[in-house]
Amino acid sequence: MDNLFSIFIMMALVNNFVLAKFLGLCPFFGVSKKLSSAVSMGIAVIVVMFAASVVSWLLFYQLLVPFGITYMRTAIFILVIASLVQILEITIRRTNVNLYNALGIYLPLITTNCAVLGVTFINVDQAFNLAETIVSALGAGVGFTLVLAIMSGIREKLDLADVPKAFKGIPVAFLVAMLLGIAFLAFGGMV
Amino acid sequence: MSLFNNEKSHGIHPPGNKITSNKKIERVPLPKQVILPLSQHIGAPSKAIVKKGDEVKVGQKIAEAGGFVSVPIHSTVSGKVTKVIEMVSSVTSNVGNAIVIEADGKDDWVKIDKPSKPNKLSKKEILNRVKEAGIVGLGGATFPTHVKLQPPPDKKIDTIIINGCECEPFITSDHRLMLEHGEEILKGLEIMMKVLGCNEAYIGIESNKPDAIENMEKIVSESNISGEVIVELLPAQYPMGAEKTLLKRILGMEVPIGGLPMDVGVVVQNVGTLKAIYDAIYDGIPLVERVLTVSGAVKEPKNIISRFGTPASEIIDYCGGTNSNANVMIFGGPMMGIAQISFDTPTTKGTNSILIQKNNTEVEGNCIRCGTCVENCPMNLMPLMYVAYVKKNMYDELKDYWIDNCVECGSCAYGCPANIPLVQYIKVGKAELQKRRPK
Amino acid sequence: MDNTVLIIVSLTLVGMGCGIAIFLVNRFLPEEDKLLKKTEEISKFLPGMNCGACGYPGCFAYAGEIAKDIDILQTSPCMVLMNDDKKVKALGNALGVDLSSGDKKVAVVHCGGNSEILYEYKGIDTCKAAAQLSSGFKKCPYGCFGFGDCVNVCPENAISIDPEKKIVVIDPDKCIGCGLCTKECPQNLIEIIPAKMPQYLACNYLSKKNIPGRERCPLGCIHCRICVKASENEEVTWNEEKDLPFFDPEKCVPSPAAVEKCPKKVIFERNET
Amino acid sequence: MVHILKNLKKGIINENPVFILLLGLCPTLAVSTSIDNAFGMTAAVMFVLISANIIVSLIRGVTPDRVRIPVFIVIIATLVTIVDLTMKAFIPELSKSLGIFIPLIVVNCIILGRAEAFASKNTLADSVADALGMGIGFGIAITIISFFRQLLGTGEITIFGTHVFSAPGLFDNPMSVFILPMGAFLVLGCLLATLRYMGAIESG
Amino acid sequence: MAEETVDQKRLVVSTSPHIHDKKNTKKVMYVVCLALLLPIIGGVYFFGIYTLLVVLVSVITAITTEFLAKRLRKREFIMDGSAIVTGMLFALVLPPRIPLWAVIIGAAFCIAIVKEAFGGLGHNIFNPALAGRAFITVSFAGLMTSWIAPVKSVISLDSITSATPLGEGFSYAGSTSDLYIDLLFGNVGGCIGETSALFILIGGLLLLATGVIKWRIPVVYIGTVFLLAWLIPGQDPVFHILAGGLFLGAFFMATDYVTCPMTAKGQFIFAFGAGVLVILIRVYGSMPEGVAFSILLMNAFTPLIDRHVKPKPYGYIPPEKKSRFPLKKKAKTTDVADKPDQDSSTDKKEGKK
Repeated sequence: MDNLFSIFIMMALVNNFVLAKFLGLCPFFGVSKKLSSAVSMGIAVIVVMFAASVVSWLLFYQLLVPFGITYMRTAIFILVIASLVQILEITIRRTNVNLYNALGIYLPLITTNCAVLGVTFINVDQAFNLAETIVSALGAGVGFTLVLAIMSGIREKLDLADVPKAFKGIPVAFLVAMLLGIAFLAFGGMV
Repeated sequence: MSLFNNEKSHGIHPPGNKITSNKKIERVPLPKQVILPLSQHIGAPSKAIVKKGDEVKVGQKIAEAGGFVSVPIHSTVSGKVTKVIEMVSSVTSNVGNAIVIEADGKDDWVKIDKPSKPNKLSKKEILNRVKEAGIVGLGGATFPTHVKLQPPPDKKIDTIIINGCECEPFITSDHRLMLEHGEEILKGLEIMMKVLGCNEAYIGIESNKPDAIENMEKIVSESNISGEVIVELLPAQYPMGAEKTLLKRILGMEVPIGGLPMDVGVVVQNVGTLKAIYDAIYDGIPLVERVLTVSGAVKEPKNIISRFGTPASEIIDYCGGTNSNANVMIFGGPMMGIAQISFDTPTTKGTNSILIQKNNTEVEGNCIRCGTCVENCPMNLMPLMYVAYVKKNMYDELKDYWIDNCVECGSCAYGCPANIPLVQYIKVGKAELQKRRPK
Repeated sequence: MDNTVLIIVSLTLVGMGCGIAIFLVNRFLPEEDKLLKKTEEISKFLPGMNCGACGYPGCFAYAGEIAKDIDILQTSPCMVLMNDDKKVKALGNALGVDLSSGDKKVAVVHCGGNSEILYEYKGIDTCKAAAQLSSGFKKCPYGCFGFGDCVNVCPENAISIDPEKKIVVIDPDKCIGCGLCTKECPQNLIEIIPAKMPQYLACNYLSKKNIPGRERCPLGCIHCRICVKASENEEVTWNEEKDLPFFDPEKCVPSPAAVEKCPKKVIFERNET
Repeated sequence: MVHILKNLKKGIINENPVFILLLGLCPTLAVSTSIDNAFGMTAAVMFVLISANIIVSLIRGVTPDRVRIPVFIVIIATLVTIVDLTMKAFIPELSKSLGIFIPLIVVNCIILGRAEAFASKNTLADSVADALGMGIGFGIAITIISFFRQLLGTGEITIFGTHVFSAPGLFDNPMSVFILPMGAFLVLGCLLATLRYMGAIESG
Repeated sequence: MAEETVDQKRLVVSTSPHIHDKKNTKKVMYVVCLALLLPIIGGVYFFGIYTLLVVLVSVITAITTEFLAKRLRKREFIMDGSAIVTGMLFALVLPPRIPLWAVIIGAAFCIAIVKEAFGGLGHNIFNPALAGRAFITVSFAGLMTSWIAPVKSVISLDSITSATPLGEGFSYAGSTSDLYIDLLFGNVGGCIGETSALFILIGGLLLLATGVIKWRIPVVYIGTVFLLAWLIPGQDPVFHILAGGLFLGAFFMATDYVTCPMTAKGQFIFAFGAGVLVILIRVYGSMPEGVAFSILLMNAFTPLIDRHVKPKPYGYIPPEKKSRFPLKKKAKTTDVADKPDQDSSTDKKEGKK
């Protein structure tokens, strides 16, 4: 139990995907303009990360490892993620239009989100078992969502600020990310 | 100190400066010419019924109500209508018409229709007389009184609150009125209670007017008024005299956002209005004059009574003229009053004070989010957010912060260390929001 | 060689698995919302830069509104902002309506800006704020304040402030007639007119027949109607509601006589751009 | 010929994937700790980008619209696997320092974006020029960033073991923040702002 | 006649209110400066005159950077005192023997990156001084962890290396009560301004008395740390609140108007969160001191807190709760016609949120 907890903290805070690992930066800067969309995106990422991690874990240990073709993981994993996202998108689209309007437009973005692919690689590299994989995926997703929410809150506030023209938009977002990164160093060594 | 600061009623304590509280009300000589704007109240402007060249007498109706939320206007001098001009209203800042009357100096009154038994008048008759007398709320908001006295049938009024707070600095007109015309005010209240069919009334007076409290208490105890009338001592704090804060302070109730006091069964009325109701019902005199305070940078600050339409310059001259460096003239108090564009602006029904000042506007700085405005706001709003959003032309977001709830009391701007004119931003925001609202 | 086969087989298997899963999901879920489909169709044609000029939060939301009510398209500046006839036409084709943009339009300011100052204004330096204090600080209550609220919204930087007269000037060459500025002006002084209009009135003094413009502004319309009399073929008519001369934008007829005879020289000639 | 050059230039300057389109940020920021890494990453990205553009351009009439994206992804994934294995075999150290960012090229927005937006609609020559331009643009950007990060973070510039120069004051007290992830954000943020201030790129 | 002279004069018109409180930004800033002089005096007393040099260099750099930044932005430079406050605060959180070039880099970073790049006074997200300190800590880890023992002589330039109370190698010879007294008066190693809890307390009380800061953040912040340290076995609560920069952070950093929430409730959350983080970092993290990072982290949360913790406005009636995402019924066609309108109306509301 302790181990699972420390994996969660590790993935969510200490080795935060965005600030420490540089994964998922495109959606991080692209979708953090509004808090509502940031939270929607975060939820979508958590769901996809969870599903992708489980499926990729199964495929890796049931298919790739027995046959000794672990180097095929890149192709297999991305295929799985792409299909998962597709399935999720169709499902939401057909069942709940409001949810689709809130979440759906971010789903295609997730396909090319390296955070999702990254978490599957990390799970495999760290040789996590299934429970650990699930916790690590959730931790990564929660960490991503947390930082995305903080970032969007700050950017909404910056919308009202008198930011110099040269820094407006993305550059100042980079600076925020830097300062956030420094602040998140505080979690170092906690596990 | 309460933990979350929500229950405490917020407010500020600007220096009182009630320099005229001991000055008896004096009557200003009749003006040579009066200018009577057709829009002296909230609601539809009145419609002129006289034309250029007509001879009029004091108290003669010169404009009739332009709708339900509207009142007639009476001539305040006897003389001749010289012209109808276009002028910027001193109240609404919109361009509207005004009737100019040259006084003949005779001060001839029209025949006064004085009821023989004012106590026996029916509710309908009273309402009609109040309307025909052109009575509006004299506290400054100038809302037609007859409308307030006719709440929709589904809203039962059980309490009347009489506003004798006068929380704005400098102004003492209500204070003097309560001292000099207490009986009339109480009689006016009696009429109101009869019309509204309620038997509970509070007279709220701030603690910085102990003589007025004493006087009103004496009058109430001596009178044989039916129903319960309580004189309520209130702390001297701005904005105590705003309807909603007054209601919360006295009754502990809050008016729902976007609602009126009548939504919680209460009518709030200014003492000056009660005096006007008394005059209209007992003496049959229409609203042609009022008490106002002339204060600030004038040689002899005074409480005076003057006819509507008198140019402010004549009143100021009567008070000895202005000090040399004065360059601001405000109708109303320093917190919510409206700065006027010229000394010749005529007084209207809503003018409870003429305040002369030297301009002291300072350069607007950056908001440092100190939270003073949030702390000062009597409506528990976050005024600094309005500034931020209006600056960035983001008007839809204003609704998330309940901008419509703002009463523009100016507490936020008064305390702002960065000298940000918050009220102006709020006014712009409200106007833009109104413009963008789907019709 | 075993490996090669394995690779091919595994990749195929996974691919097939995914394909089947998508197929199944596709097959057994209910029909999708028709409106959504239309919205997506429309959003393909929109600029996609989420500028918010249309008044909706982002292009997708705007597309959703159009899907419901096509008329919105006519009243929004988006089509002009796109500035691309081909795209506009394609959108029109997709929706089955004619959206041909017609003639070039430009914005003009109905003020010559010569009114004197009435009082000293202290406060926020935006037009919207100034307009609220006794109808502005100039003697003419209808004129341009020159704080430039419109300057900030112009996507083409076509509006500037004349440093001498302190009024806004619109560069007709840069102006694309999107109309964003018209909404910003609290005095409603900016109007979108066809670029080929030969003249316009540089005054918006809405007279109520009481004070002629000349008392307020040396360059104001005095409602003398000489322009109407001077125009022989009714190029100029009188707008009774505003009490101002009216040049019909449908006709766009030049009226050199009106321009010349105006005693206040308040009818400005403009060159076609 | 002219428009091939134009396509080439577009990727390097007008539509620089990093500075202007802000695509492919993850590898740009993650591996730009040293110039070596920058070169290695550029090489890998360029190979995948050019090959993907060639293949996509060749099959552009054949693939049905509905499965376009999955097909592209599979193609790119295959190419990335090739690169990954090659690098592991020949330059294991570099491959190790680039870590999972080599396999993650698969989701690099530049590559999928170019395949989808350009190669699937244009001829072979144009697509190659476009890929070349984008690749060079990416390379230039990542090299500039890694130059600053390496210089400020270690106080010296070394390229593949060759010492180029060292900054006197910095070498004794290098600002290690620039080697850390935060430094990447700071460098790119300030770089973008400077470029905008000088008017080299348009302000957003 | 009076009217004629009156007519000549143009009146000034502005919006109400026409009177103003005497408080202004400049005064607030200078009161903070005054309060900060106390810890500076303490620093000079304990660590020698060199620390005064550090403070001066930091303040001058801060002002110069602000001036240059305003020049670059073509804005007017207004000496409102905020740069002085930032410069002083930054110097106070540095080790006593830090090289001056590091001070210059740090102070320039504080103003240029953390403050001006975000829009200047009132727009920064993070506390400039703390962000600058964190930046310098990460950049020059070696410099920022070389502490010296108090020299208690103004002119001395001695530097005997010593660990800070929260550092790993810290050991104290005397009794616990002696340690408390030393911590209170500042007779321990540490940053220039954070050794003497007493001096900071007096400065903080000055701020409280003048109404510049409110009691909530310092009290809740220190209280939370005390309480948590008390609850965790093996920790000394008194030691935890006296050691390190907690007092400086609680009175001068966390209360920074710009970067803390505005509402009373928000400030409670802010201070509580910061207190929890301090204990987390000190007890479980790898860093010895957590005040700077705890405040920085809570600064990041401030926009979210401000957004969600609004004061309940007068007369507010909470709206009825409605599901944001009602599930679409599996109905075939019957209600398709009127469904879209209903859906879109909820959409619109969401979009505008």
